[in-house]
Amino acid sequence: MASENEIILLVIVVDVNPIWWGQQAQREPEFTLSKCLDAVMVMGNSHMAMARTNKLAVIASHCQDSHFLFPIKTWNAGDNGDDAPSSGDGKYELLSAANNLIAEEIKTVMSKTEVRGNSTDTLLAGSLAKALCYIHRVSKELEVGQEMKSRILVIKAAEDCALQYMNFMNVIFAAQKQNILIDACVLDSDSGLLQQACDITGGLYLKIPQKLALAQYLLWVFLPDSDQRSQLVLPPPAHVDYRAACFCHRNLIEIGYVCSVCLSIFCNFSPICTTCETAFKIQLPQMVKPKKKKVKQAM
Amino acid sequence: MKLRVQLQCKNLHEYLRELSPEILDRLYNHPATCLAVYRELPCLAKNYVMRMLFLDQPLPQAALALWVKKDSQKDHDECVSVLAGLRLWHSQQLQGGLQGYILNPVFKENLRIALLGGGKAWADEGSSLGPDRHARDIKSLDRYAMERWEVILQFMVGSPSSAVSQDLAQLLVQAGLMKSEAGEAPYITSAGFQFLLLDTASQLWYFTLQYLKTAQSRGMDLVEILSFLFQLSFSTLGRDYSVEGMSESLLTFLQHLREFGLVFQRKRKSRRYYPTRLAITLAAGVTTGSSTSSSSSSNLASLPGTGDEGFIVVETNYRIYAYTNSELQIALVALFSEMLYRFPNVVVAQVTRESVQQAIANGITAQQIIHFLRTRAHSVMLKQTPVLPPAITDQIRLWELERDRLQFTEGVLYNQFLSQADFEVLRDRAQCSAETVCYSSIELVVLQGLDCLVWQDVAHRVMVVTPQGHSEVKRFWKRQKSHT
Amino acid sequence: MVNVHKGVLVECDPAMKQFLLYLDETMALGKKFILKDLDDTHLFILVEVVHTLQERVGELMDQNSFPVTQK
Amino acid sequence: MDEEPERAKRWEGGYERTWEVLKEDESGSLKATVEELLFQSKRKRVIASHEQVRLGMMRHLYVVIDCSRSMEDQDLKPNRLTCTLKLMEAFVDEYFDQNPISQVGIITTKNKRAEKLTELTGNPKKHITAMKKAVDTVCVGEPSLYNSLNLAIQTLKHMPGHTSREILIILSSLTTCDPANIYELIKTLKSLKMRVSVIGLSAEVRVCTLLTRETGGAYNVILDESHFKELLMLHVKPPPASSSSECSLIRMGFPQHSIASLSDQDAKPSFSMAHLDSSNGPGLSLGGYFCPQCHAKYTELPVECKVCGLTLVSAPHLARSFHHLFPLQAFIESPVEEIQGNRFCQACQGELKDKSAFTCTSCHSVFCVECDIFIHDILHCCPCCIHIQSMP
Repeated sequence: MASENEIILLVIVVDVNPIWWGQQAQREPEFTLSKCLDAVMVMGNSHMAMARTNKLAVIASHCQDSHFLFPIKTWNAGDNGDDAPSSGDGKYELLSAANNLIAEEIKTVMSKTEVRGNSTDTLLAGSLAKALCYIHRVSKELEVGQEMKSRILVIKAAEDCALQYMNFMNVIFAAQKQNILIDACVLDSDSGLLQQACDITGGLYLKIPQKLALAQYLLWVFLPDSDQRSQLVLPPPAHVDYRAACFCHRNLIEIGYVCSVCLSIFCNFSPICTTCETAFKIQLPQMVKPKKKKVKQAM
Repeated sequence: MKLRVQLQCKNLHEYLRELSPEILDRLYNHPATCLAVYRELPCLAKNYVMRMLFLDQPLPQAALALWVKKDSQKDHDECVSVLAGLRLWHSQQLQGGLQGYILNPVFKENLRIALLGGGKAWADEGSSLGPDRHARDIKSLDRYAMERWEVILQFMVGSPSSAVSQDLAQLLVQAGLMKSEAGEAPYITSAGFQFLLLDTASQLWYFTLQYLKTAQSRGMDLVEILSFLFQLSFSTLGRDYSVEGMSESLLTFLQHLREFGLVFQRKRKSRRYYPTRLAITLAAGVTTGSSTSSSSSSNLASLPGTGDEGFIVVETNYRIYAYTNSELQIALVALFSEMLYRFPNVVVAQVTRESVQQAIANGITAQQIIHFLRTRAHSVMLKQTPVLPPAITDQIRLWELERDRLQFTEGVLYNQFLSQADFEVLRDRAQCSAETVCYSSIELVVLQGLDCLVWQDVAHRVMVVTPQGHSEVKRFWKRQKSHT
Repeated sequence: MVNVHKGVLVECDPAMKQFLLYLDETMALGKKFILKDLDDTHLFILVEVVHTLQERVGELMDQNSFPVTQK
Repeated sequence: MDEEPERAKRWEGGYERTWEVLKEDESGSLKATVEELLFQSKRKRVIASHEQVRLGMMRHLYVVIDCSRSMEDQDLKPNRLTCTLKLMEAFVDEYFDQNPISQVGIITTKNKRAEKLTELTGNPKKHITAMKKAVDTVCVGEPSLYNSLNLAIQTLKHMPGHTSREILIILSSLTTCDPANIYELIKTLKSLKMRVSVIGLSAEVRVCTLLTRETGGAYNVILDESHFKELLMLHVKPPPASSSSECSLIRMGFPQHSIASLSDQDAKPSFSMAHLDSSNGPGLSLGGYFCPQCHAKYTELPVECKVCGLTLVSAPHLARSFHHLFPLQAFIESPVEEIQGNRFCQACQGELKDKSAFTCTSCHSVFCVECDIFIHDILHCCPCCIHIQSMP
């Protein structure tokens, strides 16, 4: 049984890109953003119900901003006596307080944030970065003798944003360094970035075949923490595409040329690096090197 | 022939498992109990419950077994037995003759309510009464709870200044923590000493268990008060609740809780009450309940604001520095150590062989002393691993072992058998072995009673059986001899 | 013929057993109390001496201990 | 004896200042100064973000470890050698974490000779096992600076010109036994553009000063174990590339990992090329990375293909070093009182409790001290700029 000193922090990052969800509502009127958030709340409640020490945070990832839905800055467990009348039903008070807050906040986010442009890509990297900062802070605030395990669950709807690549990678490596798992539950199209994130940090990646059953997928696959995952049979690791995209045409390539100065990747040889403007020395075919090495070793 | 009585503190599961199925089923009628029971399940079982929470059909057992990897099969079996033991899972025949499991429908319904809402509210909120003019803040509630609880502990150590109600004193006696001889004031027992050294959360839970034991004899409904207790433990600190709609026996119970410091009620007839931190941490004691083991250092069990924050520093030179001015805590430290100096905010004591032996003679175990020191260790101590210097913990254990170098078992010795065959026949009878199962069922009943072999030496044909089994073995032997 | 004795089975370490044998031999408790010497770690003794025996062991341990702390 | 309090011994001087730092405030409390000290120690970090300097991202580094008699000194616990090797393990791990496409080799020197402990490779496991074994080496004789440098040059001079060629010497002895004129060798090093850095464990030595100055390296002498670690970790960051170093486009392969186990019925286990040279280890495996040029199989990346010589990496390997190339600008520190609006950190949502807050220069978001350090040391990107950057 989990010891009382172990805190499990789950940060759920929900993609709330209004354009994507708007299109989704037209495609599939039975699965809307509010359905998705219901599923998230079920997941969050289940997580918090599991143990007294479990903690939860929910971040909404909008197309220009990421917003903490729970806990918000001014919220403090215990002092919601006046402003949050409980739902008046049989729900555990702490859970209903959290759910009310999430519902309240998402309304504010969706109504206040204006949508500029019509990009359907969401800035997950920013939300993940904030999630990492939040986890970092919580881990600093622990009492002596307490330990914390944290993981991030991304619920992803919209497309990947190719421009984010570098930031996304930075976030992934930071998570890996801090031993934070990144799980991804993908609603629509596969995301190469998240596949890499899950593979590198040891999290689970799942593209769900049926959106309507989101809550059930979350409970089955993503609720168990890392200890129980080692015991349970879960979906096999996704096939991760580690091919690089060249900087010039964004094609996926198997063999490419890398600038020795800035590590930019190109699909064709060019005399000048377009990123750092270095002029290259034309090199002889590099077959010479390994041969020499072999000879030396033989001697 | 154990000379000491170890304080037995069951955890929630052990307690629930002893209840009858009907009571269990009725218990699951309240979301709070479901949530409390759920929290205490093994982690894997929690996930099983979650997976089945929204399923309406039973799942075949074979499918369930595939949920876990092969090498964790043992954990799986354990989970299944826990879930079945608590009647959370019902096994059901599937179409096609397969055996399947389904979640207890009442439990499922109520856990869903606890998680997702619906159903009717647990308790009337104080809000229906309008704002309280004498509202209490969390700090004063903490202070109140701590005062009340300390009074009980003070009473136990016989401090003259503290008095408790007749009811409570009687309860302490019934719980075996105190003894009273006709007309005299009750005095503490060895179980009581052990009780004092537990951390507050475990104390509470132990006490609650004892209370529940006697509840039925007081004409209270076990299910009702248990549900109320769990409901209390899931309520919000600093919030008022109304007594509206509570039954007469529940109101009596509330008065008891008020005396323990679990709830605050301004006046006996007041229509509202505030749960205190003690009530809310009750569930924490549920986990640490069975743990006299040192593994659960349960930092969280030390309730902030209830004087349970760490205050003890133990040094390798056997000195204890207790930064407290609570008479009670000092008395507790003095149970197993010699006082050296006393200052306004700190006492210095020393653990010696004599003082520990004295404590052990009082019925306190080394484990309990170590647990006491650990759970009350100063935050400076908590930073090091292990928290207590191993030299001290080892020595305390060694001092205890000193007294345990002899182990006595009462028994009856059989020797001078004439043949090896005779010896073996008798020994096999005394030993309840698996082979006996193949005998006829009538004989099986007889044989089961003969699990009484204490010791044997085949080479010298000597065996020792328990006194209880002796007459049975003797009779068997007489019968055996008359046959041959 | 099978012989039957009532008593107490004592389990202890070999060193302790030697001490018990010594007590028995020197009649330290006023009488012989060992009914049967079973093996290195087991003895079978009279019921009534159990308490005195424990006291004696306690005394022995007291003699063999020295204060680990200084005041 | 002359009892003059002010004429304390010189070596006592260092201790006096420790309490002079603490100053009482009006009420006689030390709290304020102690908090200030704590705050300063929090803030302390190496601010050395170079401004768009070209860095040598592909590094070939030889670490020379002195194994002479003097390594048995016990001023570092338990002795110099064990301590050095322990720190080196951490160094190797960190080095490959930060420089994924670089290589390291280890040379030991004792008894006037130099020996290769490990060849130049990009596999951290090899180095770490070799160093674990090396803990039991007997430290004898004198080191030889000349021989070790010479050994390193033999390999490094064949490395392509676009890579950064470095030697790091951990020198414990104050003497060296050289078979020829070391100044000649220093000239050779200089002409080959090899950078030599030295970490001294005992005291500064003239020849090392010269060596490092001529080749553009750094020379430091350690104070204690934590300082040693700090100095070692300074070499984890890629050094600025010398302006004259060549630049070129390097051909690299980005192999895909194929699992080919469950889906493919007739998948056969095959040997990985990486296991050819090591006699032990599991030879057969199902999945692996296949060289896009010659289809040789490898189980780990990065690696240089043994058949066709193509460098095989995965895209994240390259991405790992991006933050060296595009470092995050330092945030501006300002007193917390000057912050308008609500005082919450934009990243962690915590209240700004310390007396300083930090503002990002490009997006003007405000962060707390903890987040500032976290963002610069680990995250390497501003959580708020991400949102603005990618706006079209």
